[in-house]
Amino acid sequence: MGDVGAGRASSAPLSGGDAEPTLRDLSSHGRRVWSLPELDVPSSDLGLPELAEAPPDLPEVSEHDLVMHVTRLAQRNFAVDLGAYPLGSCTMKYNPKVCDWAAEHPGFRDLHPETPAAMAQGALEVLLAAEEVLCEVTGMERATFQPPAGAAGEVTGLLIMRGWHSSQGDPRRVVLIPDSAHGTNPASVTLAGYETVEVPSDERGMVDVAALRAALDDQVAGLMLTNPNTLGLFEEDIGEITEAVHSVGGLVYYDGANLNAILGIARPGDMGFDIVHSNLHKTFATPHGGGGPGAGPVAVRESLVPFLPGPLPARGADGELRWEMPEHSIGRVHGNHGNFLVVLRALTYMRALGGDGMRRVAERAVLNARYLAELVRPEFDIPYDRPCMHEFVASARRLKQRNGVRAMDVAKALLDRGFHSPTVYFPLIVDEALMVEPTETQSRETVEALAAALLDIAGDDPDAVRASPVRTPVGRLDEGRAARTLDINWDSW
Amino acid sequence: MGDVGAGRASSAPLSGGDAEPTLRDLSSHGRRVWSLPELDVPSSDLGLPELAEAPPDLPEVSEHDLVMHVTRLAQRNFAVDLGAYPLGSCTMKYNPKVCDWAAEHPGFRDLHPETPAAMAQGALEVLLAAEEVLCEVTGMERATFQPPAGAAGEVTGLLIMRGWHSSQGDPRRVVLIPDSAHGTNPASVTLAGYETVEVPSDERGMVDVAALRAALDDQVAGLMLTNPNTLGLFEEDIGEITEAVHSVGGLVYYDGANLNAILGIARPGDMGFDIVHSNLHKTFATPHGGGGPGAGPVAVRESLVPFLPGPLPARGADGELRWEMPEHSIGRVHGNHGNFLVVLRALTYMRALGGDGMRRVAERAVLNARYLAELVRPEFDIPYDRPCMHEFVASARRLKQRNGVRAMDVAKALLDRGFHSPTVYFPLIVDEALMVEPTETQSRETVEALAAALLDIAGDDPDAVRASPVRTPVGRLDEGRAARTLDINWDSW
Amino acid sequence: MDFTPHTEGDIATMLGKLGLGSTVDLYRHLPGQVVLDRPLDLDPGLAEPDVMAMVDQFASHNTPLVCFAGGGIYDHFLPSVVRSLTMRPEFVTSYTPYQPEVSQGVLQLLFEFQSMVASITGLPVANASLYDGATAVAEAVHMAVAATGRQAVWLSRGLSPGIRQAVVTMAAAQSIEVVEHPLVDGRTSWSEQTPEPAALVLAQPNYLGMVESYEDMVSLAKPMGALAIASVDPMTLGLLRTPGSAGCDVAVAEGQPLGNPMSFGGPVVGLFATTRDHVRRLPGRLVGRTVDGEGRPGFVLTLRAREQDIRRQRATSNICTNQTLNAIGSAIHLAWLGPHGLRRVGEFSAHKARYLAGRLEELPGVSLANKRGFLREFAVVLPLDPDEAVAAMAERGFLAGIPLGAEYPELSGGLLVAVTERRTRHQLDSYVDALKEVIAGG
Amino acid sequence: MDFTPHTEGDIATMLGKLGLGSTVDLYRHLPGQVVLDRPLDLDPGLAEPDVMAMVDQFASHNTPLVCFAGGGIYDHFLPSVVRSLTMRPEFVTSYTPYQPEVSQGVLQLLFEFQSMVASITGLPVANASLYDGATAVAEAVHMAVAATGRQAVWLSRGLSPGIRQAVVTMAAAQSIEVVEHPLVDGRTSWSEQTPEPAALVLAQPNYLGMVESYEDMVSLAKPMGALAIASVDPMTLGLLRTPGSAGCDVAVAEGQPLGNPMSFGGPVVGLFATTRDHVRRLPGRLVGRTVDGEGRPGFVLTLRAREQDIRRQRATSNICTNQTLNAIGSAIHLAWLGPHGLRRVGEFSAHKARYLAGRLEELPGVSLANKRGFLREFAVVLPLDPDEAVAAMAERGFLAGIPLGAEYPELSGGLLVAVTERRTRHQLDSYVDALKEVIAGG
Ligand SMILES: Cc1ncc(COP(=O)(O)O)c(C=O)c1O
Ligand SMILES: Cc1ncc(COP(=O)(O)O)c(C=O)c1O
Repeated sequence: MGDVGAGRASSAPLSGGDAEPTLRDLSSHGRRVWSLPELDVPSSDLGLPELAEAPPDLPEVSEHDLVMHVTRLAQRNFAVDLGAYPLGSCTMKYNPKVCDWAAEHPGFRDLHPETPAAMAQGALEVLLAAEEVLCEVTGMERATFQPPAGAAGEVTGLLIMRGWHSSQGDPRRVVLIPDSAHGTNPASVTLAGYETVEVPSDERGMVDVAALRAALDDQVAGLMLTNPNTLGLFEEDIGEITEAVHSVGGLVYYDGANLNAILGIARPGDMGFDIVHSNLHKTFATPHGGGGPGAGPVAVRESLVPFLPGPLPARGADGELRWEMPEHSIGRVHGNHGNFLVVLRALTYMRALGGDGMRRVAERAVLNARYLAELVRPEFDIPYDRPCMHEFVASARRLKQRNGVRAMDVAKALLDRGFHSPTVYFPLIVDEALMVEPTETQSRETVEALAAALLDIAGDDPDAVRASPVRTPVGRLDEGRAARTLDINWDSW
Repeated sequence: MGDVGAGRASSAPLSGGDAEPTLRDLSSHGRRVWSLPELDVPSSDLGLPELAEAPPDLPEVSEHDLVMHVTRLAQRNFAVDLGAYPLGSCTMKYNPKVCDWAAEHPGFRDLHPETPAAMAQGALEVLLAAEEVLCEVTGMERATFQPPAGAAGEVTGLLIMRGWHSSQGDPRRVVLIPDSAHGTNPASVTLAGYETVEVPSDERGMVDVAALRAALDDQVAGLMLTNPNTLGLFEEDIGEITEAVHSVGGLVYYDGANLNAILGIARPGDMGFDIVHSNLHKTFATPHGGGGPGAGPVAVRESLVPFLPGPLPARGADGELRWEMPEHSIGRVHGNHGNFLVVLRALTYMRALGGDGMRRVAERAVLNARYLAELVRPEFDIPYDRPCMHEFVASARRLKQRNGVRAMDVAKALLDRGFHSPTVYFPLIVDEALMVEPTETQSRETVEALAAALLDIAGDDPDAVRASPVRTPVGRLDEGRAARTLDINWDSW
Repeated sequence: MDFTPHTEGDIATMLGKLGLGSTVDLYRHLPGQVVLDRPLDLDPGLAEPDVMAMVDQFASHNTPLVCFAGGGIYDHFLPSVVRSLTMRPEFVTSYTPYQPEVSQGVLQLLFEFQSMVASITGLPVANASLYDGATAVAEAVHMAVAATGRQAVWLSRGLSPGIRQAVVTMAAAQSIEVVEHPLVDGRTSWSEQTPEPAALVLAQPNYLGMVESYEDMVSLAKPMGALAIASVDPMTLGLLRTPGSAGCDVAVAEGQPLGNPMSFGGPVVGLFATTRDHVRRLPGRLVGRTVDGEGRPGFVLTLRAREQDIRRQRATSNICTNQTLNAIGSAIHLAWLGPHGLRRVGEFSAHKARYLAGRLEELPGVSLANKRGFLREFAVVLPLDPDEAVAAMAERGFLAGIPLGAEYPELSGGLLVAVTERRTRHQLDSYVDALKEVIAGG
Repeated sequence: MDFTPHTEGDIATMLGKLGLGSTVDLYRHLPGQVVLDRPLDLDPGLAEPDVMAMVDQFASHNTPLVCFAGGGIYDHFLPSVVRSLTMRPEFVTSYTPYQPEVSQGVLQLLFEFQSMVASITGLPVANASLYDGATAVAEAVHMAVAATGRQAVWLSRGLSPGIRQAVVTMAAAQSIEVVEHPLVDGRTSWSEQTPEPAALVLAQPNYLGMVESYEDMVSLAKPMGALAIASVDPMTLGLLRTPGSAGCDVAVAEGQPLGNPMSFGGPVVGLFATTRDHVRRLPGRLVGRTVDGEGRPGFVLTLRAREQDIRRQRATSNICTNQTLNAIGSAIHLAWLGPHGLRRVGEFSAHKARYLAGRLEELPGVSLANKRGFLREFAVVLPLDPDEAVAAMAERGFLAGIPLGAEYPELSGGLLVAVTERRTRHQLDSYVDALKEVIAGG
């Protein structure tokens, strides 16, 4: 009984079917859902120059139609709650339901951000408590939770870098990043007004220390690094790297996307990093929400604390928490206090795990990845073949050579087998890359089922693989046509 | 765009796929979800004779596995939130989300039933408020909310009947029910210690008044009747019927399953009924929960109030509510106060609708049914062809004659077209019955799409129809084998 | 609020097709004298914000209390994952799985529920739920009567008053004789009586919280050919022998503590399990596993011929709509607990109950009705009227327990106190302090 | 709590396959000096009940207040259906729809979001969300700089301090010159400046609640070849002309009031819409409709070449994870509102704001900063320190508003008061009474 492997969505909910109409298609003039009490004050003439004659053209549907529409759409979406989601670099682990409960707590959900600190002590306590955990885990001094995502954290960190260099009377021009870096890194460098210089990886898949040294000079504001890097490998020369950057007066930025691998095992601060962002929506299990919201808090070592965005919560002599602006703050980087409810979820998770729980997470994330890599080795190359951490990057190049099956085909064929696909074609330095991150919340059985599916695809009829997916609500979509026709609005434009 | 008609689940989520393992299959010794704080009192030796050596054999799974399992199962289930569910006699209307919110209100959800009335005034107020609405809608004096479903309401009503006759020194033996009655009616009659005598329907599909008169004598405790009846027809002789039963000293019981049709239009009390149950999970939009919980409150006219189950909430001189036992109460019929949270949902719905809203519900439920009946007429007979109320019973007999397609085949073919099926083979007096109840929350477009699907099935290749469903997670299941092998427990037994 | 989607245009189109002039015409065939000639005397409908304000207001009239009441409904910890999964709209807004092909979710969960209920009761045949614990006992008695053809039943007075009432009400209508057997030292004292009963029924632990001897009941029932029925507390089943292994023929339970909030007592759920002998007499729904035409496994409602819609007045029960969603909640909660969680909840509750009982005994004038032999619930005898004590404790934030005097005159100062694993030591100590105050003041 | 499923047996099997002796060996290739030689200095993990108790306790340290604060985040009514649909686990626990075949749910809702944002802004090209209203303005400025090649921007001082700060921070790093234009009588007074700007930016209504003239901005911007950017309040878009119809090139908004609770200010969502000219310069994700091999319609992320993962340092923005779930909430809420609901919310809020403003004016020493021209938010000048007033009002249960003095020294006694349709007349009157008391007492 039970011919679906564990951790694998039955493909049933996602197999071929009819299209769902849009809300526009469902709309009929005069239908309504909205429901508001009658006006209980005298109405006055609004008489303003910019008033519109008629309200905008929005759909008019009934509540039942709205519910059916969205529920049907929900069922056309894969999710962590449905099956394994080994999307590398994204840490698609289980998002505990108790954290959902926390984020719906009316005491926080209905709190206005301009509530005076005295009336929002609980919210400030949450921020401070989460900060304490984050600083202990990263080996940093203080942190801001304002950045609403990792990329926003990167810019924030780079602005702190800029602030610090400026304060030294030595503004600099260049930020170094490895060629394996995530795309947000160089994009953030540009936004922060710096120039990107790429550092090549060596044959081990790590930063080429010699090349790094060669690139270092007094125009280098800093280096951005992910560790474990995007190949899932721990940068073994990390001590030498951070020292080298420091020796020319640069700072080292830790892109925390892969922090999950080393929770309680090693800390960026101890490796010599100065500025650390982490993605609460990865390491700390806050859900990804179909693409957000996340949170990208930035933690820094003591010397950089005065440059943090603010305000930050601080405990006064009377024990009350208040907002304080760091001395040389780069200012606010969010309109309010960041994605607060995401932080609350993360704190809930952090406290549920505790110190030993964190270490357990890291160990098992690594164990799952290492085990999976071992299992798929018969059919997939692992170009930078060293002990991986929480994820590994395989290459479909053998399949491609053998019968033209590419990484994207493997990804689509996995969808038909009830799994989400790994990240494909990233990092750019691996040919036909499949970046696989099982996470620690998948069971041994699920990891084995995932391996079996990958091996099965490798042995499958190449035409069938290239024609996949066939059990999803739609088949492969014509992306070229999408970009040409730009049908991005249900009204023609 | 949008080639699925409105109100119709994309068949995608329900089309063929793999089986979901059972929790037993997913279990692995040593896995766990449960999470409890450490014991904070001294532990003592429990030393009892009946202690077990080991706990029972239950599955051991992780929280993520549990979530994936149940979520995948949820997606293998049709629901009102997914599409039209025209299951006759069941009133599968939209269940408003605001009522879900109400039923999760901690002020009620976490309330123990033995809370003294003084500390549970809100709960008593809810019961009394719902009672007031129910009595106004049915034309009755008072009501009990203890019965947890319609069938329980029936037994309750019959015990009240018995109590009343006994109090007259005239216990009686027989309860009459029409041959079109729902199965719970005769089953309840037996449980209440009465004998069932069936009254035939006439050629109009209504109670045959002459036959009824012939069956009436001094052993008849009463008559149970649904109005509109299970054919969806209003019993036009209702005045004569209730008068005739009363004339031999009997009481008339209203099975309120079909109350939705006449909300605010006509009231059982005004028709001469003495005892009325209603199904909150039908008329008052509380969700059906995959088969329950429902609620089957029983309302009675003034003379029967002393026999109601108790306690009932009553307002004291000080304005406080307390529990009071009716004088000749038949006692409690539920361990506590009935399905309280279901009542709370219903009250929320009742108040959201108000008086005019109720009438609107009835009118539009009838309009939808009448319109749908008209649209399917080209292919389906309507054997008792009179203006229907909120539902109608069609017959697939023409199809059966033409090419052997039966009502059940039509039902299954509808599943493939994204709709739930009507009730089939009920009432028993219609050959190849399809009992169709669109409800008022389906739009005209959905009703038309449903009609189109039914007509399409009638014109489809009969072999294809008989082979359906093919787009569901499983095909037609072997019920005979299920009854023979009795595989009802994952352990062999 | 208005949940109908009809626009004026829709109505006109539809009426037009029907040849009607207005919606009133839909009812023109109704006899005039039954048509209501006025609008319903109800307030106009509320908008959603006002509906929510109404519910908030009603709720604010309840006083939240720390719960020490039990008697069948217990304040155990309800994990967030259990509630959020149970409340999936696909379960909440579906109905009885009459069309199994699109109901595999509900069906498989009910199959899993049955299997786990079988496991914790030690009886292989469990149904897919009944209304509540009280009806479950009544249904069990009904089944025993059908199985034995006898018209009498023996009830332990250790069954809760609610359960006994349910049985008596049903029995009276069906001319079944009910004999109650007293408690001695808190445990049922069975004695031979005539006529021979269809069944003996006890509660385990009983209403006063005492663990009963299965042996006493079973050894009496078996030779007489009567069924032994146990009404068990599911949260003790990780600790106690299963009724099945102790020789009972039927086990029933109030399933509320498994996956369901207290809900002012409803909706809750009745569990029902029995031996293979009685499978065709089972009340309620039963789910079985089978295959489709292509051999794929699937689940269906089975042995449907027992049910009211087919068998009508000869059905084994009249049940139709039952408590499926609550049973789903129970199944998910059982999976959450697993064997060790279930045991742990039972153990911790018992340790906490004993701690509290020990501390209460130290209060002046307070004694335990029975010193030992209980798990997480016990009867304490107070030096003041328990109703007054409950009222005074409520002012101090506690739901102190259930006064016993009305139902058990022999325990006129008795208060039934339940302690679950949720109660912290701090709450237990505060309870003692508050009661001390109340006693001193009274 | 422990969310890992590994049993001891699993770990042994897996390590065995890897030829390792223990999990510590997984890290043995790490350089010794970076490996932490102690456990993390954190409390042990909590069980679920304790986790929930912790959250309850933090929450209890916040004081619930009736909200009259706005400034971008508003206390509008959030319908239950919107929240329950948005929180479907399939949306919550998925990620960016990189694999469109299994992401049609999120993709289609984002397409619908884009279409509705286009509708309410009157601009055809809307993206699939940005972080918040402030970043949205910064991104718009960034886009204008790219479009015009100019390194200056003019901001109205009617933009909120938070928005201006976001632009200034970004501009400083990129050497873009920012010129602020003052408010006169509560409205922006534009004046010619050099160098020519890439864009003019105003808020509609502005931070003080005043409705601005689009014409003033657009007529100045167009001849200069600068973009006209409006930062709008979505809940006024049922009432006011769309920025598109008024000639603006870009409209951005803080989308919180659409479908999102106040959440202490986050997560919220930024809306961004522009003309067809700028589609290839758009920041953020964009969803387009296309077909699969069989001609079935479907949705994909499109114009991906703008994005950071492809274009890296030359991307139009660095945004990756954004606010998709909040955008989904906005889409569902917009569908709930429809054209008439959106208008009604705007109208009712405005009527209530004007009623309150009228009553406040009657209080001794209180005046309105601007007597007319506002909708649901207005600045009132108090005869006492607004910070003190806010503190005193909080003791009376009100979040009275946002003190303006720090950001607008010209309004040193100013308090920004927002009124949504949720506020009842009773609450408005009580607010007035409380403020009267505070003024009298101060
Ligand atoms: C290595 C790496 N760096 C940075 C980011 C950017 O984080 P975010 O998506 O939260 O902006 C990601 C996210 O995918 C990443 O994988
Ligand atoms: C006509 C009729 N009577 C009675 C009932 C029994 O109601 P319940 O299922 O709530 O017990 C039903 C339910 O299906 C019904 O349709």
